[in-house]
Amino acid sequence: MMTALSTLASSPAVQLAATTSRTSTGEAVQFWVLATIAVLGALGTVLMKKSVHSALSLAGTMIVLAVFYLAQGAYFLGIVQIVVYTGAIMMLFLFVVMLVGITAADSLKETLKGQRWMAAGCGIGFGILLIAGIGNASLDTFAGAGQANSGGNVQGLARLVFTNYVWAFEITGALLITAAVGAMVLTHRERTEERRTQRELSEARVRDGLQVTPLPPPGTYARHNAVDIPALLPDGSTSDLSVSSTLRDRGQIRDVSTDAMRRLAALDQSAAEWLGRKGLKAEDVTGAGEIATSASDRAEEGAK
Amino acid sequence: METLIGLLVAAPLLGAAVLLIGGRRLDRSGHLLGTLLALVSFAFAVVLFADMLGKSADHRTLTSTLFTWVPVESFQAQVGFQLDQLSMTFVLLITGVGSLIHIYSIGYMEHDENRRKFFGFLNLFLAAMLLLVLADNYFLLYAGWEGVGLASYLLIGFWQHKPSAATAAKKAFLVNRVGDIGLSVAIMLMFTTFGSFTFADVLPAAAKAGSAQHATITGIGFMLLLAACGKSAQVPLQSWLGDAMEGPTPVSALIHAATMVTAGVYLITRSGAIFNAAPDAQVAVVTVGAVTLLFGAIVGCAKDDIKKALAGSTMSQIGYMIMAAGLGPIGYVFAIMHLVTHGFFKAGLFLGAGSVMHGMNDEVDMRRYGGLRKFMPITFVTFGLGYLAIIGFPGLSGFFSKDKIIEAAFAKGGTEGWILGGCAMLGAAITAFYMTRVMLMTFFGEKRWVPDAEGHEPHPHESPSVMTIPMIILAFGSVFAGGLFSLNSRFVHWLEPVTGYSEGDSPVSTGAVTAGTLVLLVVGVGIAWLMYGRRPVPAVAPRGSLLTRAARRDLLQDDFNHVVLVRGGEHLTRSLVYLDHSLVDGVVNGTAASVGGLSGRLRKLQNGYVRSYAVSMLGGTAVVVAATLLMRAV
Amino acid sequence: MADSSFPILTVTAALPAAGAIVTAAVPAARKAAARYTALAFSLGTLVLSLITLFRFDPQGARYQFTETHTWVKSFGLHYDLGVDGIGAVMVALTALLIPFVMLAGWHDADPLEDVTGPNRRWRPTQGFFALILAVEAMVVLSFEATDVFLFYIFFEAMLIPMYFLIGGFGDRAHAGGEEEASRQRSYAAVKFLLYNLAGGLIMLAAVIGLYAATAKQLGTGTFALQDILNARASGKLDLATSTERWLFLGFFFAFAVKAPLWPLHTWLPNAMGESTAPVAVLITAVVDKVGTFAMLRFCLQLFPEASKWATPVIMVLAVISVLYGALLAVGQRDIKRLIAYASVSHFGFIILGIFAMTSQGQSGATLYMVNHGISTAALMLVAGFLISRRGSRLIADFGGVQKVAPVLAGTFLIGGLATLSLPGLAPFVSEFLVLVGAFSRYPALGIIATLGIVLAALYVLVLYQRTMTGPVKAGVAGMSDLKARELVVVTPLIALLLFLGVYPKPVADIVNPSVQHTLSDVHKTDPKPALEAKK
Amino acid sequence: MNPANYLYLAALLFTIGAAGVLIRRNAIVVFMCVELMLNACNLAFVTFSRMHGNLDGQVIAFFTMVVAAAEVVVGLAIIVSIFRSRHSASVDDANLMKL
Repeated sequence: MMTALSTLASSPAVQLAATTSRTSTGEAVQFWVLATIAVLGALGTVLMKKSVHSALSLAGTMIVLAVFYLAQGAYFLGIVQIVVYTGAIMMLFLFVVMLVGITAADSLKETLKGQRWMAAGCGIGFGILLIAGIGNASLDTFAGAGQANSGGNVQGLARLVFTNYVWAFEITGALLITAAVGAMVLTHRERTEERRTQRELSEARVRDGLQVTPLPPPGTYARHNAVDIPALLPDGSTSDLSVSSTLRDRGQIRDVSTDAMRRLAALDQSAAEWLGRKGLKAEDVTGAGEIATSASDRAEEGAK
Repeated sequence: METLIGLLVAAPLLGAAVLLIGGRRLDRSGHLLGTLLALVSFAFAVVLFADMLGKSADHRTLTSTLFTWVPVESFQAQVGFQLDQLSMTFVLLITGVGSLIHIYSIGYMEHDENRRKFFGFLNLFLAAMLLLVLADNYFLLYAGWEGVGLASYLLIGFWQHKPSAATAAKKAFLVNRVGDIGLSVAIMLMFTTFGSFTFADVLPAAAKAGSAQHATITGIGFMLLLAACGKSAQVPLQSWLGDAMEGPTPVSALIHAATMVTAGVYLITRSGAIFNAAPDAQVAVVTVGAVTLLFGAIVGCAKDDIKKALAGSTMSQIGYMIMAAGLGPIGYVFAIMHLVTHGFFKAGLFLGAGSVMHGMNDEVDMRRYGGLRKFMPITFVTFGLGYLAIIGFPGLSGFFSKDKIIEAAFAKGGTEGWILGGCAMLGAAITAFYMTRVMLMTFFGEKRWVPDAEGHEPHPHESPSVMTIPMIILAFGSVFAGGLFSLNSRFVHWLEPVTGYSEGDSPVSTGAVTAGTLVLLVVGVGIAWLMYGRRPVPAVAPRGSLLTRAARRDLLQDDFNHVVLVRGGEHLTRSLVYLDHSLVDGVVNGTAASVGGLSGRLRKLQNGYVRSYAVSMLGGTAVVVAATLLMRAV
Repeated sequence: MADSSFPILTVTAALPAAGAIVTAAVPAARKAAARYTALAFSLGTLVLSLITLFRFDPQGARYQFTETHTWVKSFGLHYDLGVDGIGAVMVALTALLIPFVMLAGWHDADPLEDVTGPNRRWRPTQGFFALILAVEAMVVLSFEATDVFLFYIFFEAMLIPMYFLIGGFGDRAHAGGEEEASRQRSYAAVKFLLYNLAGGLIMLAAVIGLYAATAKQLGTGTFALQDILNARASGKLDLATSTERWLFLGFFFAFAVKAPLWPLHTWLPNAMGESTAPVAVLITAVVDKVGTFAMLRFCLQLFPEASKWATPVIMVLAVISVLYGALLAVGQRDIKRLIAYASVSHFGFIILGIFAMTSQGQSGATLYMVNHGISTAALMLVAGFLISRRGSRLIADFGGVQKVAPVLAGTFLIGGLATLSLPGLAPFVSEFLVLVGAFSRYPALGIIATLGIVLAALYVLVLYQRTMTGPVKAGVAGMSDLKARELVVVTPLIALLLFLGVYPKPVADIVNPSVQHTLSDVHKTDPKPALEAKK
Repeated sequence: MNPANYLYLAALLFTIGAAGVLIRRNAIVVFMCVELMLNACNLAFVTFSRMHGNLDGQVIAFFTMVVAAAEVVVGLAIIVSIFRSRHSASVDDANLMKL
């Protein structure tokens, strides 16, 4: 990677970045294009409903910034931006999002009265102030990163970090370690009570009058053993307990109790047309009970 | 010798300390110790007196400075004594009469369980009074001045279980405090004017002060007069003296007749130089004196309580002294002379009254006496001699001293002189009247006493010798003192170096004054005899004329005080208490409440939602940025 | 001047602070141990303060036993200690009174047998004595601090222990019963806290303003009194008139609340009325003195011109305090509130003396601080004994005490006579000096203030008459006379009153030079008599 | 083009991020917005370093990244633990700051 950086340092992009007073058109174009993306990404971060999307758009903005760093001759930072930020930190974010899952907080509906207007007012006002501040600062001429990066950007940074800023550097190291320890302390959960044994669990189940026996397995029809088909109880009704709770919540239980009869009705239909006598109508057939009655009167018809 | 002066004060002070701190274990011997120390002090006084007589008239002043009391830059108050003829006179009077009354009290207070305390207070009084007359500066004098006030407070209220006594004591102290304002302001004026308040500095300076300081010195004079009024029970601050009779009789005799109440006279005489330099103040002084001598006399006529009658007479006699002192150099000497003689006979009279009460189960209403001369002859004789002395019977003390004052009053000259002289003579007549009245109602006529509340028939009897002997001695004093002093005007020469003396030229001859006085005297006695001697005295007081009724109520002065000062003061304090709670406190609490409300409203902003806090943070940041930008812009 | 090697001032302040910690650490069961520990520490402090007082050289440097350490360099914050004559005397007074306060409150903090339920254990002895020691430490430090900010810290910090002493250990002798009592207590405590905090915050603003001014003109800002004074003297620091006046007002307001000056006095009667007698003494005799002391040390020294500018108004307010406090004292029905209003009147005198700007006035005011401390302590503590015997604070509930408890009545009378400043007792000297000082500048005010002595006599004697004299009231009969411990408390105070009343010279000699320094700070000299007559 | 545009872009991104922090209730998204703000700052730093022609700006940006990493780690840990205890990642539910 160092070598890559050193090659970058000697590439025309550097000369381009090192030119004073005005940047090259190429950089300008690059800026305008990428800046738009960055702003869009930022807006996305703020406005996306799902936090996953926010995270992704933020990652986009960061990558754009990384490019800007590179363009301005901060090669090391550019790479670090991509590796550390976009690579590590954003992934951390995504992990947490996954861990926390969807919460009510994700809705963009404002609950605090006047919060949004205040926020907008303050934000815009602040932005205007900042931009005004930058505006009336005289920034026409600037010395490029050229001679700063002569001798290599990384080496230059290293020299500074290990000479002028060594103290801050050490402190930062300490900070990082503390942070790591802190994170562990915060997230580590102490098991407060003894793990409950099989026996205790079953006793509890009996005590609370819950289902003592194992739950029925799904798909107990001869032709189906799909997980989304509930088991049939002796009285012919279905037991939702036999289907996994997720499917239950999604309402994805397939009820197959009636289509057997429907198929029988269709058979009758065809038989009737064939024998030319009136039989059952498919729409009459609704449940097992009616099947029984229709079967009985068909039986008496058979007795005549 | 100088050290003796200090010891003079120290002896009774020691007594007071020992008796008051010693506690119950001294109950048996306390009174003896107190009396002993009083006598010791008297002995010192006599020694000093002898020593002083040995010196020439101009070198008789002794001074001794013990230590610096209050040293603050130019304000240097020394504890220093100055013993000159004037102080000497007082010292002798105080210690002498004081010792006698100590002895008398041994008998009088025999049955009181707090006798030790009583003697402690008496000693305390002696010490304070001696301090007053021996001080060589006004500041130390002020200490003694308040000290005697304290002693009088303690002794008037000695029977504290009697609410009337406690009230009277409080009243006495308060009225005296009003006078003390005068003294303290006078001292401040002296300090700011002369940068000092010692007699040695102030008096000469006042004497030779230019017209520039005239107003100031007049002011000092008035302030000193106010002080004198308070202490000497002069109008308008006389109201406390009558009530002060709540105290045990020896106290009335010593403090409220012989010594303390004359402190005002001492103050004015001592400050003669100032008053000489302030004629307006002198006019005020003589006016006060004249008014009081009539006031007291009139009050004395109406009282049926023997002690209150005597109190009125005291007031009036001190009025004479104050008036004399106000006359300037012509009067100072005679003021003091009358003070001394009065000290004798008035103390004698009070002790007599005490002896009468002693024999009558502490009955004070003269309408319950009568014909006592048969039961208590010694008391009768001594009281009678005192009576003759005070009405100015020729040849007795009162005659010499009072006549001189009347002459001096005339000698003041002009209409003023006539008015004053007239008042003085009128006062003499009234004195003769009310004293005769007291005499007749008490010792003559037939007995009028009745069983008291518990049904004890009083058995009048002569007092024990421990009480009668002092009375006899005082009687001697009241008979001969005056003559002794006036013999080739010895007293004048004695005091002249201190107070100064000038023969006034009287418009009327001495003989005429004497004659006139005697005539009035006879008239007064005659009227009294007609009213109380010839026909029996009614056992219950008749309603009497308007004046009589007013006089019984101290000429309505107390009512005035009550309505104006007491009621008014109560209302003032009540309203102030209310205001302090509602207004001063209310304002503050009100602001507090409003602030509380505001903060309550502000607290709504703190809704606990992180994001609204974040908004305010961002807003704040925006403001800061804006501020910085503006700063850069300008 | 004494050798500065041994930091005696720091030790004087640190000892009670350590004592507070040690006392608080005594196990709860060992109440007696806690008491004696606290007492021992306070006595040690007393010894140290007396050593300071005796080794103080009046003719020597203005501030002695000085200690200087930079605390926060960037803010010009110093740990500067030092005492002038006034400071030394005040420290001694504080250290002197604390042991008596403790002895008087010996059992105030014991658990109450008659109280059950939540209030059963609401006054732990340890806490009581620890808090008293904490107050002592802070007061002593604020008397010693010569750095404005350091002073401010302790000036404010002492509110906290006082708050708990008032609110937590209040007087239970209340007409309204325990609930009412605790309600009143907390009200008084909060009022005390709010008033003084308000004053303190305004002062803080002024302190910062002063710092800003120094920072602006000297380059480096400082809080050190000495630096500021030197800078002013050398002309390097020259406050604009308006600035100086605002800063002065900021400081003065805080001190006027603390010292209570009319109309900022209303917290005092509540605080003194609701707290136990020893705590009341702590408030009026120790803590409030910091206010008047600070007027002398900070207001006058830092802002001489502004002080002179404000003098007329302050003098008038002081005279109002004198009369107003006295009149309200006359109108009180509650013994302790009466004494509190009397204190308001006395603080009026003190402030009168300070701003009279004469030697007599200011020496008098300083002596007054000492004497008022002692006399009020005597009166209030005896009143406390009286109240604890009767279980009531209402004057109307007493009567004829002198019959059953003569010694108690006697000491009470002496305390009262001291309060009405009778010659021969200490307060007289100071009061007269104050009056002379005020009179020599403002004769009219001086005379009006003199009326105060009559009113003082009125309220003291009325109090004595109603409580002590007359027939013995029902609740009073069988009242016991002073016990040994109580005598140990009262006797020395009375002895001191007598001694300082007859021979105040030792104290005056220590105070006078410092007063001269202060006067020279404000460029004032005593008015010359119109007709110098001194030989 | 004037490289100051990078700064404008940074300002814009920063503002958007700030607004996001204020608007979104999902703690995770709020965190992302914070990251966005940090990145905007980094961009500004890098641009500054380019303008001044020295690498200090980049060093600071580097430190920012490190700190950001630490912050994210701890922050996400907190979020997870909060989620465990109150089954919500909404910042509004955590209004424990209220008295």
